Order: sequence, then C-alpha cells, then structure tokens
Amino acid sequence: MVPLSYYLVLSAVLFACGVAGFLMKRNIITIFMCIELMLNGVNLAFVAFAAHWHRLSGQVFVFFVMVVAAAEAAVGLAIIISVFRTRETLNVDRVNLLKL
Amino acid sequence: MNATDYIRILPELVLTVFGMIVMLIEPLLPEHNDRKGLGMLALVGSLLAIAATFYQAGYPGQAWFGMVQVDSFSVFFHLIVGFVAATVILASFEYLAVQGIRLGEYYGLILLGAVGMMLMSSAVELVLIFIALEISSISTYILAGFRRRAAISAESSLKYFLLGSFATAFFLYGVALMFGATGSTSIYPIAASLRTGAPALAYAGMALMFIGLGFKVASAPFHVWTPDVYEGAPAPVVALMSTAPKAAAFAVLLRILFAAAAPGWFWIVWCSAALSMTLGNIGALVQTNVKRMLAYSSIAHAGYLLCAFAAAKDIGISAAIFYAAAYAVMNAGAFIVIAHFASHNERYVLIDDYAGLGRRAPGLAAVLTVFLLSLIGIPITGGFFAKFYVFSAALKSDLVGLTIIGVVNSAIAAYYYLRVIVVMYMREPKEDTPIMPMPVALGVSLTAAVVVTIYLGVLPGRVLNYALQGARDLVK
Amino acid sequence: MLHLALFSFFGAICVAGAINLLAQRHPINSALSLIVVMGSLAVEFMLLGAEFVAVIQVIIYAGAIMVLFVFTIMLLNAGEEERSAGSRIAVLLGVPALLILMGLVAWVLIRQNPASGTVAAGALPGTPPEIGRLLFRDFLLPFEITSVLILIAIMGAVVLARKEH
Amino acid sequence: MSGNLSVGWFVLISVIKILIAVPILLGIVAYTVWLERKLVGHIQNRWGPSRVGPFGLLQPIADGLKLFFKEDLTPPYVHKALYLLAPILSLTLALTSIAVIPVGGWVTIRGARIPLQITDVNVALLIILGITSMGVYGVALAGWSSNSKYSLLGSLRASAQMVSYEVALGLSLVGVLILSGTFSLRGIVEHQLGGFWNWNIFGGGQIVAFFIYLCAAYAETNRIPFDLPEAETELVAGYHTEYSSMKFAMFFMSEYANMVTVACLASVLFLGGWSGPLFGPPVLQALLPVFWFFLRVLFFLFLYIWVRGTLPRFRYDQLMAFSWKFLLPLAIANVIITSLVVALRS
Repeated sequence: MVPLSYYLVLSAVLFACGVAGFLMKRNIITIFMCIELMLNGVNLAFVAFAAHWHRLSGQVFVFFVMVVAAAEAAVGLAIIISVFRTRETLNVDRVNLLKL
Repeated sequence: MNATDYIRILPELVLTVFGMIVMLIEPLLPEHNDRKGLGMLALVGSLLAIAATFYQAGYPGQAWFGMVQVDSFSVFFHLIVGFVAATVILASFEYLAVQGIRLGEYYGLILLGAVGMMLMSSAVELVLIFIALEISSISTYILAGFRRRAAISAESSLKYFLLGSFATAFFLYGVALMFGATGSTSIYPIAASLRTGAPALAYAGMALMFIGLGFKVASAPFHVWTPDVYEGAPAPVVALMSTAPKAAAFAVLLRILFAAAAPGWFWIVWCSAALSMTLGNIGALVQTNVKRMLAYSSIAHAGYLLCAFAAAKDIGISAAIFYAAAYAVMNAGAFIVIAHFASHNERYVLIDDYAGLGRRAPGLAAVLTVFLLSLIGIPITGGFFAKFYVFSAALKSDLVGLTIIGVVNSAIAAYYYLRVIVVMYMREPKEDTPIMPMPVALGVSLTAAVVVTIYLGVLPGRVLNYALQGARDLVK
Repeated sequence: MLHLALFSFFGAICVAGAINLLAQRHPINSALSLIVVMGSLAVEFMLLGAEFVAVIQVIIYAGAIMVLFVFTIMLLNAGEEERSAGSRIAVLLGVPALLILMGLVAWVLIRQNPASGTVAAGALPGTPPEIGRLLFRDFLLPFEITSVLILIAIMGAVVLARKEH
Repeated sequence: MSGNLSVGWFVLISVIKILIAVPILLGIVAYTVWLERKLVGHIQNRWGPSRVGPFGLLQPIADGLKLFFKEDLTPPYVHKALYLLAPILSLTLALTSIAVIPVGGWVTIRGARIPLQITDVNVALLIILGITSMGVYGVALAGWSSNSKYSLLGSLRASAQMVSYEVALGLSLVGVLILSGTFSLRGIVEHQLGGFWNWNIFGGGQIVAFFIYLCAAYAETNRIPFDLPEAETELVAGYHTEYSSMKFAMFFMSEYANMVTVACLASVLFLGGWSGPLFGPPVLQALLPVFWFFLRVLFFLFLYIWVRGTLPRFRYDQLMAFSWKFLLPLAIANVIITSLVVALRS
C-alpha cells in the first residue's frame, strides 16, 4: 500500500519541473519537451485519482491526453521547422522580430 | 443512438463534412487555382451550420451519454462562432489572393476549427471540453503561421503554440485535480459533488483551470502573448482568433464557474478583470501598429467581460453572453477592414498609414469608424449596450470598485480608438497608400458585421432576452 | 512493502530524469532523459493497475512522440543550448514560479481529504476490454471527435513543414 | 497464470526458461546468418561458406570469434555515451521481445501446468509493439552520435521509415485482434487451434493483413527490399558505418534477432502458432508443437533470405509512398471489412 499523496506529489514534482523548464530553457525543442513533461505529470495524477475513486474514466482521460499530445507534437514540430527555415535558429531569445 | 443524438451535434457534423470535402477537393485543384471555389464551399458549410443551429434549438437536452447539452446558451455561442466563421471566410477570398496564398487547407482549418469552438460551448464533460479546446487551439496555431514566407508569421505561430500548449497543460492539471476532488469529469456530477462541500483540491483545480482558460481568452496576467501573436498572424486569422475561440473559451469558463459551481473564483476573477482592463488599455495607448493596438484593446475587452463574470447571477451571466456576441462582431469587423487595407505582405498596418483614408475611401473609413465607435461603447452601436449591461450588472451586485475601474478604463480607451478616427479624417497622408477596390465578398461580410453591430445597438432586446434565457439554462 | 519499494525506485528515476532534462544543455540528452521519465512512469501506471495505459504510454509517448522529437533534433542538427541574456531573467522568474507552485501543491495535498487514503498495487485494473467498453460507449463522441483533431494536426503539419514551391 | 505454483518455484522455472530460451535464440540468430550466406550463395550460383567445418557449419562461430577479437575502434568526435548506448539498446530490445512469445502449449510436470513461454501476459502483443517501437532509438542514436554524414542520413531514413511502417504494421494486426478478442499471444494461438482452416490467414480471411504485416515487418527490420537505412551502395553502411568489432556485431545480431521475432509473431498471429498434428507417446506429444512452431519460423526466415536474394531495393520516395499510399489504406480497408464480417456474423 502506498499513500495516494505520494503519487500526487510525484505528479506535482514532474509538473513543476516542466513549468520550471519551460521558463528556464532556451532551446525551442527543449521547451516543447518540458510541456510534454507537464502532460506526463498530469497523466500520473489522473491514473492515481482513477485508482482512488475506482473510476476508469480517469484512465480513459489519459488516452485523450496522449492523443492530444501526439497531435500537438506533430503540429509543434512542424511549426519549429518552419521557424527554423525562416530564422535559422532554435534559441527563443533570437526569435525576436516581435518585441515582447 | 437515436436521431436526436445526431441533431444535437448537427452543426458540428455539417462543418466536419464540409471541412472534409474541402480537404478532398484541394489536392485535385491545379497549382495556380486561387481556391475561391473552395472558399465558397466553406462559406456554404458555415451558413448551413448556422441553419443547423437554428434547427437544433428546437431539440434541447443532453446527448451522447451526457457529453453534450443543447440549450439556449450553447445555441447562442454556436451562432457567434458560425457568424464569425462565415464572415472571416468571405473576407479571406481577397486577402489570400493579395498575399498569394494558394492553400485550400486554410478554409478546411477554419471549418474544422469551428467544430471545436462550437463543441466547446455545448460540451458538458471535461473530456470533450478539453478535446474541443484543443481542436480550436491547434487549428488557430496553424492558421497563425499561414503567411509562410514571412518570418514574423512563423514566429507568431510559434509563440502562440508554445504558450497555448503551456496553458493547456495547466488547464489539464486543473481538470485532474477537479477529478480528484469530485471523482467525476462531468459538469453536473461535479456540481452535485461540490454542493456537498468542496475540498481544497477543488479550489486548486479551479485556479489551475482558470490559468489555462485565462491564457485562451487573453486576460491579464496571462495576456503577454496577445500583441505579438496578433501582430504576426494574418489579419483575417486574427479576426477569427480574437473572437470565435475567445467567445468559446468564455463559454467554457462560464460552464465551469457557474454550471459546475466551482468554488472560490470570485477574487481571482475580480483581480484578473481589473488587471486586464488596466493593462490592456495602458498598453494600447502607446502602440503605433493598429494590429497591436487592437490586440491590447482585446485584452481590455476580456477584462470588461470578466467584470460581468464577477457580477454573476443571471444578470451578470447574460451580460457576459451579450458582450461576447457584440465584441465578436465588432472586433472581427475591425480586423477585416485591417486585412483589406494591409495590402501585399501586410505593408500598411501602422496608424499613420490610415491618414487621409476618410477622404480617399469614405466607405471603408466609415465602416472602420463604426467598429471603433462600437469598441469605445458609443450609443447606437452594439458596444454601448454591451458595456451598459456589464456595468449595470456589476453595480447591481455591489461591485462598485470594479465598476469604477471599468468606467475609467473605458474613458482611457476612447482616446486611442478616437486617435485612429482622427488620423483617418483629419490628417493628410504622407505617401499615397494604395487603396484597392472593395470586392463584393468583402463588402458583403463587412455589411453583415456593420448591420449586426448597429442592430445590437438599436434593438438589443431580443438578443438580450435570449442571452438571459441562456444564462438561466446554464445555471439551472 | 514491495509496492512501496517499486514506487520509490521508479519515482526516483522519474524525478532524476526530469531534473536531468533541465540540467542537460544538448536537446538530444534532454530528449533521452524524457524518454526515461516516460518509461518509468509507465511502470508507475502498471503499479496502479493501469496496464493498458502503461503499454500505450510506451508505444505512443516513448515510441512515437519522442521519436518525432529526436527526428527533428537530428533533422535541424540542433546544437548545444546557448545561455543568453533572456535566460537569466527566466531563471529569476522560473525558480520562484516553481517554488510557489510546489508550495501550493504541498498545501493542497496536506489540506485535502482523498490523499489521506492509500492505494493498493493494481488498485484499479484497466484491462483492454474494460477500457474499450468505456471508450466506445460513454466516451464515443470524444473518441470520434479526436479524429477531427488528428485531421487538423496532419493538415497543419503538412502545410507548415512543406517546402514552398 | 500458475496458481498452483509457489512464488519460489515460479521464479525458478522462469529463470530456467530464460536460460533455455536465450541461448537457443542466439543460436538461431547465428545460424540464420549462416543460412543466409549459404542460400544467397546458391541463389547467386556460388557455394557460400564451405571451408570451416562440414558445409561451413562452423562459420558463425569463426565469425563470432573474429568480431570478438578485433580491435574495438571508437572514432574521435563521436558522442561517446550515446555511441556506446545505441548498440546495447538495439540488442537488448531485440532480445527482450522473445519473452512473451509462446512456442508451444502447456506441459505438466508433477501436476504443475507450465506454459512453454517465458511469461504470459494479457497485453503481450502490445508489449511487443512497444518494444519494437523503442527499437528506433538504437538506430537513430547510432546515426546521430557517430557524427558522420552517412550515419546521420542512414538513421534519418531509418527513423522515418520505421515510424511510417509501424502505422501499417499496427493496423494490420487489428483484424487478428478483432477475431480473437485478446491481446494475449497464447490466447490468439489457442483461438486458431484445430486444423489449418482455423488459422487466421485462411479461416479468418486475414490474408491481406498477412501480406501487409510481412511488408511492414520487413521494413521495420530494415531488410531488403526496404534496407535503405544501410543501403551499402549509397550510404557505405548507413547508421552503423562508424561501428566496428563487437559493437557492430551487436547491431548485426539485433537485426537477426528482430527477424526471428517477426517470424515468431507471423507464425503466432497468422499461421496458427504451434498447431499441427499430434501423435506418438506423451513426450513426443509435448514436444511436437514446439517442432511445428519452429518449422514455421524456419519458413519465414527462409522467406526473408529468398526475398533478399531476389528483389532490388526501393527508392526512398517509393518506400514512403508504398507505406502511406498503399499499405495504410489497404490495412484500414482490411480493418473495416473484418469488423463488418464479425459484426454481421454475430
């Protein structure tokens, strides 16, 4: 038996690492990977809660998250390729035609 | 599965079918074809979807095992999305031709994206809401990058994509926590569970979901992406993405806050509303680029809308619904004018470029003036009643502070909108910007937007009543 | 006891992988650590009984999505990450954000009730037939709607990544 | 699965099974190489290996020794850690999949029923798919870490190819899954027992799926006619150009181990696994299924080599078009038709 909160803490740690990475990393691809990490953390929370409530819908939700992640990855990487084609860089700080 | 199940997703079905037909025809067309035929097809699709929505309004109720619910609320937002999609498609014929974009996928993406936006307003299960949200987001990420030769467009697409996915992850974590707190992902069971007492998890879930949706509706402090993305994206796409997905995201927010009765949102919404209004208007004051200026103004408008959220109750919700409609029409119209005027490669997007427009193209200038006046909230335009209802709802709920902030902000906002009008009518142009003749399609779409804006400003009663009905259906 | 040991072991790998993802400067190393995270998460899913989810996690996430990442990294020949002026601001912003988030979550986990429970190994067996039944009945509409999502994604990837002719 | 066994016995039996299975697998791998050289030799009107041992039968051992004692070169400028990791990853993943493949029915020793399989799990097929999908990393990392243009091109091609064909491969299996209603490989075989008319390829009408599976599997294992990742005439040796000695041998072995896995899976999924006539004393009855199974595997390995000796290589665009425009629609059609038939029959 493992307390549910252990699973939740693990999921929160993964999510928080993703957030920190999103803010800290400079390479666009790595930033995108950090988003995937966040989604993974979310998935763990879903599965853990599904076990807690004995409701399979939590596990089904994870499938949809994965499908969406896959779709996002396809589109995102295509966007990254098209940015690279016009700017020849993968550093977010150099993608700065639009001033923030 | 019986027939009513299908009727309750009929508009989405129509759009999907037309989107797929567009996709199937696109590769058969020769390279140099301008894809106008596909655009017409897409237009027919969106108009049929609107018709389907009217038909659907006679069959309220849930369908697909409690996944979607048709009620006045969903019908209202379906109409907003359908109207914006049709207008933008009409306006895109000329834009795509001028920019030399010969990709039929453009229309396919608008139609399929609209499927997501419509579903967002009728979904009552977080799984479906999430998928619909992603459909609408992903299609707009792609559309933002459609000027493929322009680095600025790719960059806008990238920023939108990265921040949008980031926001989605927050939304999802919120959903997970809400599921943990209540054991369900369906709106009404969640509401039932929360009524018996909300654990701390539910508060955290609500806050995280608000972060995610706050990004999508561009409310402060989650608004930083808006000016950049709107500046870089193609103007008709901005007309779409600053209105339809936003309205849909507001619909989701309304469902989560009021139908699911999520706890503890009041101060978050209050702060976000005040911040959005203030930051949006202050940001807009210093812009020289019209697209950026309107981007900041859209942040401010998200703030006004959130005021209505904070007012809550029937009257606040109906004010929010009405505001969403008025804002969608006037903002889409304004961006369509910009799209027309921007010319090849979007060269003319600075406020100074508009100098002398009032004399050289009186019609275009007059139309833009109507939209800008409506954005300010001048009487006989839709914007006036929208603001009026929002602030009176806020006052009735004793939100004096928020109302004062809102009214002061409206006054500030008048300055930068009026500046454009002044430039158009009072200043002589430095160089003669080319003014293209107005094509019929664009004329139709602008006329539609103007007519609706004025209609909402002169006879708001029917729409407001329907919004009130929607609000009642929502909290029932 | 075995459950706890396995949880801790793979949880530790997960966290180590996540931290390594942040620490590494070359995107390919980050990608590999992310794969490790996903693999050990699959084991965690297995421990919770979600065997189908676990396998799909490996096939979809590790086997398809991350391959796409690695492929793109190779295609664009992405090099070491350079530290630039922006990154210092981001670190200043990122670390507090992380701490606040962690604090928030910790507070919630202490305060809320469900977490006081425990879950047994394989608490909720998510076998393929069970999942399938749910997916094709209660979740039929979302399932079908995902095809629209995937269609959009395919279209977008083709439009954006295709060379201009 | 084995309720009448204590945990200790279960572990012991599993270890024994592993100790038996792995050497056999490695032996098959080694002698597939021999078979290939011999057969291709005969196809090309030569003798093939004939010096070492009778019919060159000791050739694999000689080859092994040679590779083992060769100098292990690590070129400069490679990314060391990943360069080392890639072949290990490839071989490990290739050898792991054998764990869930059933080679025969049950044997009863002292009242305990033991499956002739290292482990029987109910998502076995998905596990194999998962393992094969991870196999891409071995190739991708090898190419990338070698820091050589031939390697990189080879591995880029390989990753694109493997990802593309995995879609067709996965879809080709859906028909079988619909028919048998389980992911367990043992369950799938047991569904086909009782005569060749029960095999999925005949009785189940999965002959199209079988064809798709074979094409996709050939591409997944990077074999001719889909061997573009290593295409020695254009890319030197593709992703393993920079590898030598044991590290090269690991790639080599993993390729053949993957072939064996594909052969096993094809037998299990489409050709009725170990089904076949049983006769004779009980010991023979227990071992005959294993024999029938290996016969099928041998057939598929022979087919691999035959194809290699006969067909030319695809061009890269043809390869992609073949997967996306031909195999994929065909596989989807097969899924639709199979599910319609099953739905109408019930």
